[in-house]
Amino acid sequence: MNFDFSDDQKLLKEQLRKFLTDKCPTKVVRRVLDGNETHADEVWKGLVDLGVPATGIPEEYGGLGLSPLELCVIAEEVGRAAAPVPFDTSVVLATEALKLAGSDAQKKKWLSELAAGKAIGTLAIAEGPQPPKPRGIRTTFGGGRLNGKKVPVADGEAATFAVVLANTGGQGDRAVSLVLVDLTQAAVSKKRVETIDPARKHAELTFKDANAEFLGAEGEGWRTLERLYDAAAVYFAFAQVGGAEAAMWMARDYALQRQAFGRAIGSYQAIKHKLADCYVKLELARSNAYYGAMMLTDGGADLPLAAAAARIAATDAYDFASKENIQTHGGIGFTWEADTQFHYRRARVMALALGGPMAWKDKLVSRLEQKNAA
Amino acid sequence: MNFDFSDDQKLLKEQLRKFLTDKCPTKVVRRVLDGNETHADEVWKGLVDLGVPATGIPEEYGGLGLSPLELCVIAEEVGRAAAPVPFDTSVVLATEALKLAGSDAQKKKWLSELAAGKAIGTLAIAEGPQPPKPRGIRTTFGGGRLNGKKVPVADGEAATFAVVLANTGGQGDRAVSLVLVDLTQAAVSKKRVETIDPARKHAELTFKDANAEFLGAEGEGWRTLERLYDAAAVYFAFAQVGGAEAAMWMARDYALQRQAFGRAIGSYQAIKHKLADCYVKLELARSNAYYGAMMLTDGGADLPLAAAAARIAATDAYDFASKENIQTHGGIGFTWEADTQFHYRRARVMALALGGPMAWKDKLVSRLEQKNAA
Amino acid sequence: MDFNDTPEEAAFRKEVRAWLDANATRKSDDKASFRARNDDPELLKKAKAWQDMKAKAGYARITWPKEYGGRGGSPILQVIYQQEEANYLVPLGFFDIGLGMCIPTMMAYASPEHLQRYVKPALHGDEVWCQLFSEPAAGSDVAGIRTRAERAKLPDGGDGWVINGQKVWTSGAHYSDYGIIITRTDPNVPKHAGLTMFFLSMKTPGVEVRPIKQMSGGANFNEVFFTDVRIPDSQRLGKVGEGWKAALTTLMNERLAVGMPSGGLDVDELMELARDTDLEDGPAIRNQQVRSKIADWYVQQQGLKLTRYRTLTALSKGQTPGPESSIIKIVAAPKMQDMGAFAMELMGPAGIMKEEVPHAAGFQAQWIGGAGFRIAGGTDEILRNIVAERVLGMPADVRVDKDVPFNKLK
Amino acid sequence: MDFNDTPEEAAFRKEVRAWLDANATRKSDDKASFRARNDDPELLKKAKAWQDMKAKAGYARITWPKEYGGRGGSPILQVIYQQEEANYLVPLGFFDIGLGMCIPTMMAYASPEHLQRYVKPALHGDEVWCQLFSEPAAGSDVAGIRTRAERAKLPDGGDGWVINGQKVWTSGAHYSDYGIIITRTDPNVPKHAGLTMFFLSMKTPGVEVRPIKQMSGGANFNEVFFTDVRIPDSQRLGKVGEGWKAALTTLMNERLAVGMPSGGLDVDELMELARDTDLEDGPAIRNQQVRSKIADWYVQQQGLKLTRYRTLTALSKGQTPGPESSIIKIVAAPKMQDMGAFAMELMGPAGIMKEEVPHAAGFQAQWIGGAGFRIAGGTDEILRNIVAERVLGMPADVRVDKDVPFNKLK
Repeated sequence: MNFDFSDDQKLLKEQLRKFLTDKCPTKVVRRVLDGNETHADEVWKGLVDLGVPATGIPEEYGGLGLSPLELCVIAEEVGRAAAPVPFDTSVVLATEALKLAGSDAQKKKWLSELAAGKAIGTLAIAEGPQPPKPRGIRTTFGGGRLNGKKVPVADGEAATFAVVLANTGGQGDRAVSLVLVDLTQAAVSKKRVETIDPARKHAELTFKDANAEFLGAEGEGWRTLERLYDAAAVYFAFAQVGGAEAAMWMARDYALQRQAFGRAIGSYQAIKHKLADCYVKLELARSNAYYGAMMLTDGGADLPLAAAAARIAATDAYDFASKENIQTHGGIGFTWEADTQFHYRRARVMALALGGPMAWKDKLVSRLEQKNAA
Repeated sequence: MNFDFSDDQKLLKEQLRKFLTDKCPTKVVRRVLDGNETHADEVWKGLVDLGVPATGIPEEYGGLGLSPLELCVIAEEVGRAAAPVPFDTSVVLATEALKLAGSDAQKKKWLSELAAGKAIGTLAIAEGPQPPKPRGIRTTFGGGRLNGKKVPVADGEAATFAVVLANTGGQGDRAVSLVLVDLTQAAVSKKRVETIDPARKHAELTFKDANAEFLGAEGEGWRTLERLYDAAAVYFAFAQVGGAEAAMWMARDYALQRQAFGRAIGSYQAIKHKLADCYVKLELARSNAYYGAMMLTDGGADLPLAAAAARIAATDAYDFASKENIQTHGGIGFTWEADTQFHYRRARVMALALGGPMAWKDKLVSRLEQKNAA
Repeated sequence: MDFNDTPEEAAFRKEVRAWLDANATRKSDDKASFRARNDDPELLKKAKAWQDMKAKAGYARITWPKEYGGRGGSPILQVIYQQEEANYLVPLGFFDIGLGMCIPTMMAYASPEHLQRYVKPALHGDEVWCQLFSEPAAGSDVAGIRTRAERAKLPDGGDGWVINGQKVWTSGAHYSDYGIIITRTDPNVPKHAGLTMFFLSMKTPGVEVRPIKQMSGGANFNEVFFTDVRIPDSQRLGKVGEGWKAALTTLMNERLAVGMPSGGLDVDELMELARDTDLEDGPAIRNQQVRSKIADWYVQQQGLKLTRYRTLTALSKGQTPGPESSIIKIVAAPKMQDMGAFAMELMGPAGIMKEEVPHAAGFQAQWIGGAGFRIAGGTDEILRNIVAERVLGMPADVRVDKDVPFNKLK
Repeated sequence: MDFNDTPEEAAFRKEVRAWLDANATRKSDDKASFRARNDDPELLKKAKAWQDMKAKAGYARITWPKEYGGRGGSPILQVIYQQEEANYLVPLGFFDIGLGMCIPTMMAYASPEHLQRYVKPALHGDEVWCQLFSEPAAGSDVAGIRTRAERAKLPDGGDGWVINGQKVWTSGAHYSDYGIIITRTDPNVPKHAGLTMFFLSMKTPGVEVRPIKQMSGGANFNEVFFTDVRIPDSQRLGKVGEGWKAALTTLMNERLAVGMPSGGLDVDELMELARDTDLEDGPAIRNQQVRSKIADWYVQQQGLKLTRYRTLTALSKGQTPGPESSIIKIVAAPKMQDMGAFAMELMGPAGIMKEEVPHAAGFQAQWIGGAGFRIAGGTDEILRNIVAERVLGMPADVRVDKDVPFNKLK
């Protein structure tokens, strides 16, 4: 029985935590929240120097060729710090998309640029209102030209390229394909959009006859996206676990120090049991996330089920911890000056990014049905 | 604004409560739970003497011709006592069915017998596994003959007649009709079935060419049943509110008296907030039940929606109060000697009797859609 | 049972409606609201003018005795007036605290001369009042007041007090003319014993108001700093050391004022959203998980509205309402937060965007605002304590600070 | 990461499996269980025989030192043995308390002669032990013990004690030969200070055992009454007045023993039911409300199983496990109760019937049993306190009884 991270992985985690505690304290998150930067560039550069974007990229493409487990512990620390950097977009979504569907040429170009920190990638699926569905995609790709509008796109401004879901004229699920597009060309315009989490900038991308190329086979877009989301769900789960744990301890520390009626509010069962529930949800999420990591690593057949479980548990844990952290702080926790808001906002953004809990619960049961049928 | 019961109705309620506290303490419920009686006959006779079965029956049929509001306050007290008597079956379901669909002749015969306490009625819908659906009913009625098996039937043994849902050969919802059958005839056999609430006896009824007659028009069974359930949902809600309130105060009284770590467990927030939540659910249920009563009274167009809301809120309140009452009592509350079990069992039986919360929530939204469309 | 007015109530409603029709514009859409935006001086001016009209017509404070400009009417009439007024585009919200809490406290403790001086201007909206109770270290535990008031001679040689300290969460302090303040005058006695209440002009030298920006972006509350603020002893309300008793008078009035969260999106808008949202397997409104949430929230929404009707019924019958209204905020606040979050989920990825989806901003505001509403005016936890103790008669929490001198508390 | 054994573990598992194959029958269906039914003497006899075989083969208590009949093995080997044994039709459950709690306490406090006398028979199943701690007034508050032990001369003139009082919730008391008991020997000191622990034969005159019938109908627990029960001072465990320390030793062992609720229906059966249930709009398994509940419970079930694996990993690496296992009962107990209730709802009106619907009795048992499981061995509330205090390092509840002599407590 070896259901834990290795000592080296724990060391890496410690290293990341030290770096982020030092270079990405909450005042950095606040700076991005209040300011105009697309992200905290000095933190991002630091992560690049630490080899974070290179972690999961094969050595042949200039990466470190480490296992998903390394990326999982990194994700947990990035989530803990609610770091305003293009991690989940570039390091997780864009990188995994290339690994899953990229041609050797595409990998050579983009993965090595990602590993070197020269490129920032993102994923562009949604087109405004309505949950994305194959039949709903209006952005089109044909004859090497991409046309349409994608919004919201996380890190859309910072990104130098994007993986875009576009209609390529097939039937049903096969109507859509993934397309790789360089965002630095003139045929692409970017506009910032306001969201509930100003510390995580989002944009609207407009494509007018932009040069682009297929990522993976034509008509495979939706299937590839499903597999991409399963992998991403696990990394997101670790980030959510990190954020949930940070929010829980923030609440606990405040509860020990804040006095009411002559004693610390942390001595009242209403607060104690609330935080005990945070811990329970956190451990359920952590255990499910570990299994997701294990399935990611050896390409386990159980990944779809494990990913859904990790996603559901981690989303629940982060939502609960971030909201009860505010509640535990009372009035002061609801002010703009309070650091409680970072996790409250981030939790919601991460909960919706890959599709919400309702959709994942439906997926989980479908996969459970398939498994039982098998 | 007159959204409350009248002083006379409150007086009636007081009277009922006095009677039941005196004649139907928990040891009577326990007697039926542990014993073989179909119900607590002396309590039932007492209720008959008080005119309870006659309450809602028009004077022309020997009843008291009182409004639904009177029956609501009675239901609350019967529920509070978890009284082991055929109230919800005979006084609510059978009586309302006759009032809704009975011919003048049928009303003359059965309503007057009910009013006089000479007859006990019940409703027989389910046929073992599976939630009842028009297409699922296998009991048949034709040529005046009823054939089939109904189980579980509440108070099936005590009842002298039953309103039965039977297949009469129509299409879709019109495949079923309500049928009135005298249970004292030889063609009817009764068998007791074991349930989770031995204080509320249920039976299996078997009909072999039993004499029966239509109650209401042929093919109208399902529609009539829907209307019957709406009315019943309101009376059940009052009974559930009464039961929830009883369970809540039982827990609260124990919490004041039981000591742990040198003080009453009722001084710990875990217990205080638990019971505060009971109170919150109880008041939501009470308010929704009142509106249901109001809609019942003036045949309000809003009854279907009000009934569903009352049903959902009251089921939730009773489930929660009865289960947290056990929890508040700790170990002693889980013994066979404890009175906590009566409400825990009754709450579940009442929750399932007219269809569970899931079905009613779906109904509620459908009715909300109709209302908004109108 | 019915929701109808008594003949007297109906007559009054008719009269009110006539007066409102003659003096204000009816709302087209009942969601439209003229919510006080604290940064719009125009609005305050309009509000003062409207308040003056109401006062002149005798509608400003219906339950007050005639001598104070009220009409000695029953609480239900006050409610009826507000129900009707809510249908018109009139600026409200600036005077609730002053007339609902401060002036009633003045009536209980101030001298006839002071009442002569202050009640009328407040009633007519010429002067706005605020309530200076909460402090950084005195939130749920109101009696934890640290702002000191010490006896001092005034420049004019008269007896007075000098106030030093900080208040927080003071609504409307930035546009208020006067305030009632609770201070600690004796730290050597247990916390509830050493308090004294005063009223003062917000223009008194040494009073500084700073707005607090909330997570929601809004700034309805303020910090108020007191540095050597000198006031005459004549502005004391109640005896020295009896400030807690006076504060309870005020807070009791506050509790009566607590009502439903008005405006805001609710189940109707959620259903609209669910109808317009197209999930992979069809419209969200057909999804049983969505339906069950809609049903739960509808039952809560209806339950609160109908609970309020039960309270109004008691008022209408001239009885004191039961404790049922104590459930309102316990239910409404988490519902607001959870429904907002769920609506955003329904919208899909665009649910995080301020524009794009209809109602997006509204539901996002509920999700953020709900987090604040669960805290403001009594946290979820404090309210459950209150229900358990006052309604169910359960013991108060163990108080380790009861008989300890305030300055001995750690 | 993997769930594989280390070479050493794999070898041991192989050895164990071989021995079990040679000596017991493998279960056909892994749900099949040979749960101790306390009213079947045959079963006890079989259990004792099986225990003796295990002891002789050295599998009875793998972590115990060799001199006590163990093999000084690591905890993970113990777990591996239990995992394998669980696949065979063997009678278990009679010796867990004795070997898991009572004898370890004996090892810590009893004399070499006593250990010589009692350990072996317990290990071989010849003698069954029970733990006499809980009392009517000492449930969550274990130290609230009222059973008195007073010094007395024995008939043989030796020094001894006379015990009077009542214990409750004693598992297996009715088939136990010996028990360890905690008593109050000095009521004049604070509650934790006046306790002393003993062991005694359940056959000692004055000991009377009465089974407790539970709401579930079962009777696994007993009341035990003590009337002038005389025992020699040599049966004292630990110093006079240090019973609390001794009790903590026992309870710590109990906590290590706490595992998952084995057997019982779970998500698989719920899905089976949902597939077979035909709602108005089709099979229940297609209903999104049903699916979302299945998903939530699956995530909990998996989460608990995997959390257990994390604990086993620590054991396997020879480390002390983290606090994560403290969540198990907090999650499992309400899940059991709620899933049972929901399953009954799915079944429709027949959900209340003991027979008829497949799994009906099973889910009903969960619904009832869950209510008990939320209480037994630490209530939901106590367990949350433990997590908050021991894991999150939050303050203990205010203790008003800390320094008060026991007989001065109201």
